[in-house]
Amino acid sequence: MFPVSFYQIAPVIALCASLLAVPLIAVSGRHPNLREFWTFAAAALKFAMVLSLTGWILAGNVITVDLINVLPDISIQLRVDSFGMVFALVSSFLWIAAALYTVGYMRGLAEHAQTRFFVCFALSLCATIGVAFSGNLLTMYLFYEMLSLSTYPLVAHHQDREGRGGARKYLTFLLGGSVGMVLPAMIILFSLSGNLDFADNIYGGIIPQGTGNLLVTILFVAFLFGFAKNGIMPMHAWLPGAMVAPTPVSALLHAVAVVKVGVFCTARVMLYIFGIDVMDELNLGVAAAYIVSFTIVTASIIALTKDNLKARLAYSTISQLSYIILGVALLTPSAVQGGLIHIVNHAFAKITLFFCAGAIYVASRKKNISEMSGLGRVMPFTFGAFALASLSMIGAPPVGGFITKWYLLVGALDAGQTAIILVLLASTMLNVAYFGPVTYKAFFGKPNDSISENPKIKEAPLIMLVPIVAAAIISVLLGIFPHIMMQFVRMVTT
Amino acid sequence: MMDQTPVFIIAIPLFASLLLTLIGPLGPRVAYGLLIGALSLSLGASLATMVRVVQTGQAIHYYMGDWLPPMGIELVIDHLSAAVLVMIGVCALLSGIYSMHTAGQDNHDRLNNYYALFSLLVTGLLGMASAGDVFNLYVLLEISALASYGLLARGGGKAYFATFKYLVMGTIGACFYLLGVGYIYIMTGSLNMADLADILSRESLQESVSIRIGFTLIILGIWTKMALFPLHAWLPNAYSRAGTATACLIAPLMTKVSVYIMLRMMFTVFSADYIFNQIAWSSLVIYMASAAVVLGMITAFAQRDMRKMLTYIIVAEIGYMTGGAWLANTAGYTGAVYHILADGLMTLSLFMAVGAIIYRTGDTSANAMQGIFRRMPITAAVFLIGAASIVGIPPTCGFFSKWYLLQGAVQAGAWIFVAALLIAGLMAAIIFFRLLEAAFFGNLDDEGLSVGHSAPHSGTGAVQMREAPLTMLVPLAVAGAALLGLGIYTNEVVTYLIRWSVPAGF
Amino acid sequence: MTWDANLLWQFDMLILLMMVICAVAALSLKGLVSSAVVTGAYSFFTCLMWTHMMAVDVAFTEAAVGAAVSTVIIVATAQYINPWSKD
Amino acid sequence: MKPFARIILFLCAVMMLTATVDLPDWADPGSPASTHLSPGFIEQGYHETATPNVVTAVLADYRSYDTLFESVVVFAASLVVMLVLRRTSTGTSRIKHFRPKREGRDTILRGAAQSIIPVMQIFALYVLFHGHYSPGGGFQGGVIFGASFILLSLCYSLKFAMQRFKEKMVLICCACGALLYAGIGAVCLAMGWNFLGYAGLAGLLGVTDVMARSHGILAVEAGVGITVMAVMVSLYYDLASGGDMEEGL
Repeated sequence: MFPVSFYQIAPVIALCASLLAVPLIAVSGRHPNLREFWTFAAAALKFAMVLSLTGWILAGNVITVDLINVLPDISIQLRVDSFGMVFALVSSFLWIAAALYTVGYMRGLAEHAQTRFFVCFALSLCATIGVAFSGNLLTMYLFYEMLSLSTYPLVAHHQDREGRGGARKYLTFLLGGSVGMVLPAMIILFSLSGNLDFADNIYGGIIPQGTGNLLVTILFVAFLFGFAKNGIMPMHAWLPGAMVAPTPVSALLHAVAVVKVGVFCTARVMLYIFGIDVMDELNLGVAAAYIVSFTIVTASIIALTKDNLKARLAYSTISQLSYIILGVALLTPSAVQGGLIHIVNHAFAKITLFFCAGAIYVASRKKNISEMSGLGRVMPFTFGAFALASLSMIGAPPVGGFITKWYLLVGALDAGQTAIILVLLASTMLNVAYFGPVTYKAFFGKPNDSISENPKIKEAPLIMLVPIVAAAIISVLLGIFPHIMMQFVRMVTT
Repeated sequence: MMDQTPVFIIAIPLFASLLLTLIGPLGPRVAYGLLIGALSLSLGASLATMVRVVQTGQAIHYYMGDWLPPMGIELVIDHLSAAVLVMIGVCALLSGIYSMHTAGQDNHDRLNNYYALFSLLVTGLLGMASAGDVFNLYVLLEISALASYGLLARGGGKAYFATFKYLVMGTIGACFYLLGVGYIYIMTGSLNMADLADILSRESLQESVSIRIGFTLIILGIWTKMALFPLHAWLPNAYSRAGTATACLIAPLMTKVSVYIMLRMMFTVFSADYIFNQIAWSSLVIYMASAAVVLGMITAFAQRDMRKMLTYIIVAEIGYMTGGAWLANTAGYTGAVYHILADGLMTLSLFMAVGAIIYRTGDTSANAMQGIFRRMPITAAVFLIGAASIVGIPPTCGFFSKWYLLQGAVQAGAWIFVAALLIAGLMAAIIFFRLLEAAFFGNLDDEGLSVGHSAPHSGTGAVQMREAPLTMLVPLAVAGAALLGLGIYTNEVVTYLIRWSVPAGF
Repeated sequence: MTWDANLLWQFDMLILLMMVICAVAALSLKGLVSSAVVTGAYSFFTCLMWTHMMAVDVAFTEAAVGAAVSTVIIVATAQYINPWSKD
Repeated sequence: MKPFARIILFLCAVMMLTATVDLPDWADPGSPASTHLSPGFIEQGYHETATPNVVTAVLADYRSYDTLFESVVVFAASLVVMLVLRRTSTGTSRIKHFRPKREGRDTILRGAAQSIIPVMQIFALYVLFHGHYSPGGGFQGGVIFGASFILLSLCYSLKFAMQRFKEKMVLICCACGALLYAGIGAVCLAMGWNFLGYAGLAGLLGVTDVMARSHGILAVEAGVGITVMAVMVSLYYDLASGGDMEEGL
């Protein structure tokens, strides 16, 4: 179809699309429509590029592009494989959705410093694609750091005391984790193995034979907690704190870019640096599985206690992210597939939930769940989407989350970890417990005075509603037609 | 012509400084022009020499007065010195251009003499980096030291006392160095570095107490000059009280060139084998370096004055380089050398950025940073890049030097140094984050939040953008870009320059 | 001119002793100007020492720079400093 | 702090004394310093530079690059002292300082100075230009010459000396001496030899290479002499008057 050289260029274009948009957005700050045009153009270009690669990757190819040789033995290298492709597809697609929604949100609230906002948004998407397409650990680290820094102004957007505290916590955890743990671990790894390239398959890893067990374990722990974006307790504390950001940012942080990058990096390192064999041999997988199980249950319980919708969603995110790592840590093919497909399922579901939270805020200025009683009657589309996404989180068929749960349960059975099965079931119950009431109250609760007496409250603007509904529908579609994404995920495990 | 380039590097700024004292009546513009012209030509000669070194792959020897060493004096420009020469040239030229507006602040009169010293300092540094003779190195060390005393004292007021302390310490350092050279001369009868290396490698001298004490004295002298941790007390006050133009020249260069001398002495005159097997202090020095790194950063954290903070960061950075050099492996050495180049640029860009902010706000405390992102976006961006480089965030060059240093420390099993580097990185992150947060939010203390909050909402008219003058802004931007460029071209720098100079025995 | 280490060793010792005395005196004297003068004396003995070691040119320089010009310059500087200050 | 300083001082002394154990004997003809390079200088020095005084030959030719920078060190010192001390505005209140009264003792002093200064200056020139044959050279000659001006100003007054050797002139001399030295180096460079390769002067002077070296040495010694002389005077002017050039010691 295309000459091979196209496949060398496409990942670079996908990476740079948003980077090129940065100066354009910055320059056209005075003309909002033009500025938004650049965002959409870049997003569309990026998605098109990623999409154009799918066929080639599905055919079993792996693309590697060397960008710059920064160190004598390591280069900044892009590598497109099925694993990265899943993530790239999701994030580049959701950028379009998020961009649409953001325009509506920012204009709806007449936020300040919108240009800076869009610039940082574009930068963080560039970093996200960079992580998805990175060919070795150093490249991944580079984009990981870029993401941390470029999302800082987004988190601190409101520039008030809360925004500042949240952003400070955000950067402290992320930089602390990456500089304090990932960097030394990476260097020790480099000293051991002489390179940082990801292995060709998920079994072997690159750690040479004969490395001391203790050292491998230390490295594993450093990577597991060092990628603090993955929200494993106790490195999760930044996530609720970062809640203060505008909702599109929360959606980006908690559904697509940031946390998924954390999880993606963790999974990448587990599978392609350590390899299933090593993790199995040293029981690292089981250990990690129990660590994240604790996170799953604890975060869900905390979510129950939160009345602020976004805070509840944040703890839900912490819990759900650990599903992904749990799947990978169980080390059986089904579990790994379940974990990876959850990257997709959770992304769509959670972005829907956050979009809904934002839409509710724009329409009614309400943040707390207890105030939303009866709001569903006024905003049926929003809450309908919310209900669907909740189902995905809970894992009820036919929504995408079901697929995840299924594979995870099968994987846990394969691995013979009964305790993990119990954790999954308990978590499902907890999910029902904290998502159920929101939808129930919104539709069937008694509207309180502020809603019934205020005729101004109606659905959010169309430009916000479209992404919400689209994301919710895709969430359902992912449950009905899971095989599209599963193709990629299966390729990872074979 | 091409084979004369090594001498042009040094002679051009020397002539410029001599001429500058004579052209006072022609006015400051001419003096400035002469200085910039000389520094550019010198940089050009450095670049030409570097290209030659890289192309031929071997060191260039330039025999002064056509006398063959060891009887005569030679300039030796190998890969290491070529890299350092270019670094000095670039930093000197940028800070020279930058000085147009700031030099006049503490030199209402006699600007030409100020520039003469400026040029003389650069001459001394360039001469040190290209010297192939230990005594010649001492003479140039004295030149740069004298010039730096004069320049630093121009800060006036408290700068006099700080400089006096520096003068005393600097003189002690230089005396130690000279005494050490004296002992070594008595034992070997030679002053030429290559010749010395040859003689010192003889079996009989390996055990000699005098040689050992000579080496000790030399190293102690150099450590004093480069402000390694317990001997660093003179540096922060001397550098932070100097005028902006002076600080931008001296802070990036003086200590870095001293580190270069340390490397020269350790690996060219003495050998890696002698240092690490005969003397065997390395574990002690690693502890000192680690202490320097951590304590330097902690003290920097405690500062409210921005320039003082930066000077303590220099103390910490010296610890990086010393530690790297004494790790006794290729990665550590590469890290140390690369960090000489990287830290020169980092310090330069940070000092220039802070200088520009001080120039506009007149405030040296951290309060001056408030709202800089809105008022001086380019300055703030360079400051951000410099900060990222000190913290060690890719793709700035600071990341790569830290990479090599950590790699070397891991390979050498120097876990204390690994820990120190990591702690320092995190501390630096906190230090700069505090400033950048203020720069971003536009306020520093929590009480003033309401004011700061209203400003961004009230539209663009509230804060007016006022960057520093173009002569300050351009070098600033170039330095910032160079930080990224050096980072991206790390591979080239390491492969074409640093790899060649890795001492035998690693 | 051959060198005999035994010849005049008493003279040698005397000069060295005087040098030490001068050095200690220069440090311990209260008045700055007197310290400066003692430094000059120290230079003079150094000069003798150089001559004794047959380094005439160094002795020459020491006499001109150390004993004469430096002393004058130190005295010139000392007059601006409080002569009874502790440092 | 004081005991600490003493400990450091003591340690340094111990270290240096320890080192002497290993040193060759005093003036041992078999020591490395006497056997490694010195024979070469002594044997070839005269044939290569036509300068009987080996010290001068080594100083101003073999190691002429060092000497250039040594004179620049001196030049830098004067520049630094001037930049730090010299002030243009006068009349502001100054620190009161001890100034010896001159009345009543001038005649003898002046008489002595009158007779001694010309001799000093001639001697200085002799030391400078006879450096090829006897101990001496630019540094010594320059210092003696400078000392003569210092003596003049001590015995008469700073003003009196400054009328004869103006401050501006002093500064020009400081730079010109070093410039002469470096300039000769540059001329050699222009003639196709290396920097400071005095043999390059042969073509200009119409003499052999060896003689050219001798002449080159003479010229650079003159340059050093000028710089050192001017620097000594400049240092004295600045330090004695406290930088205002009004009144001195």
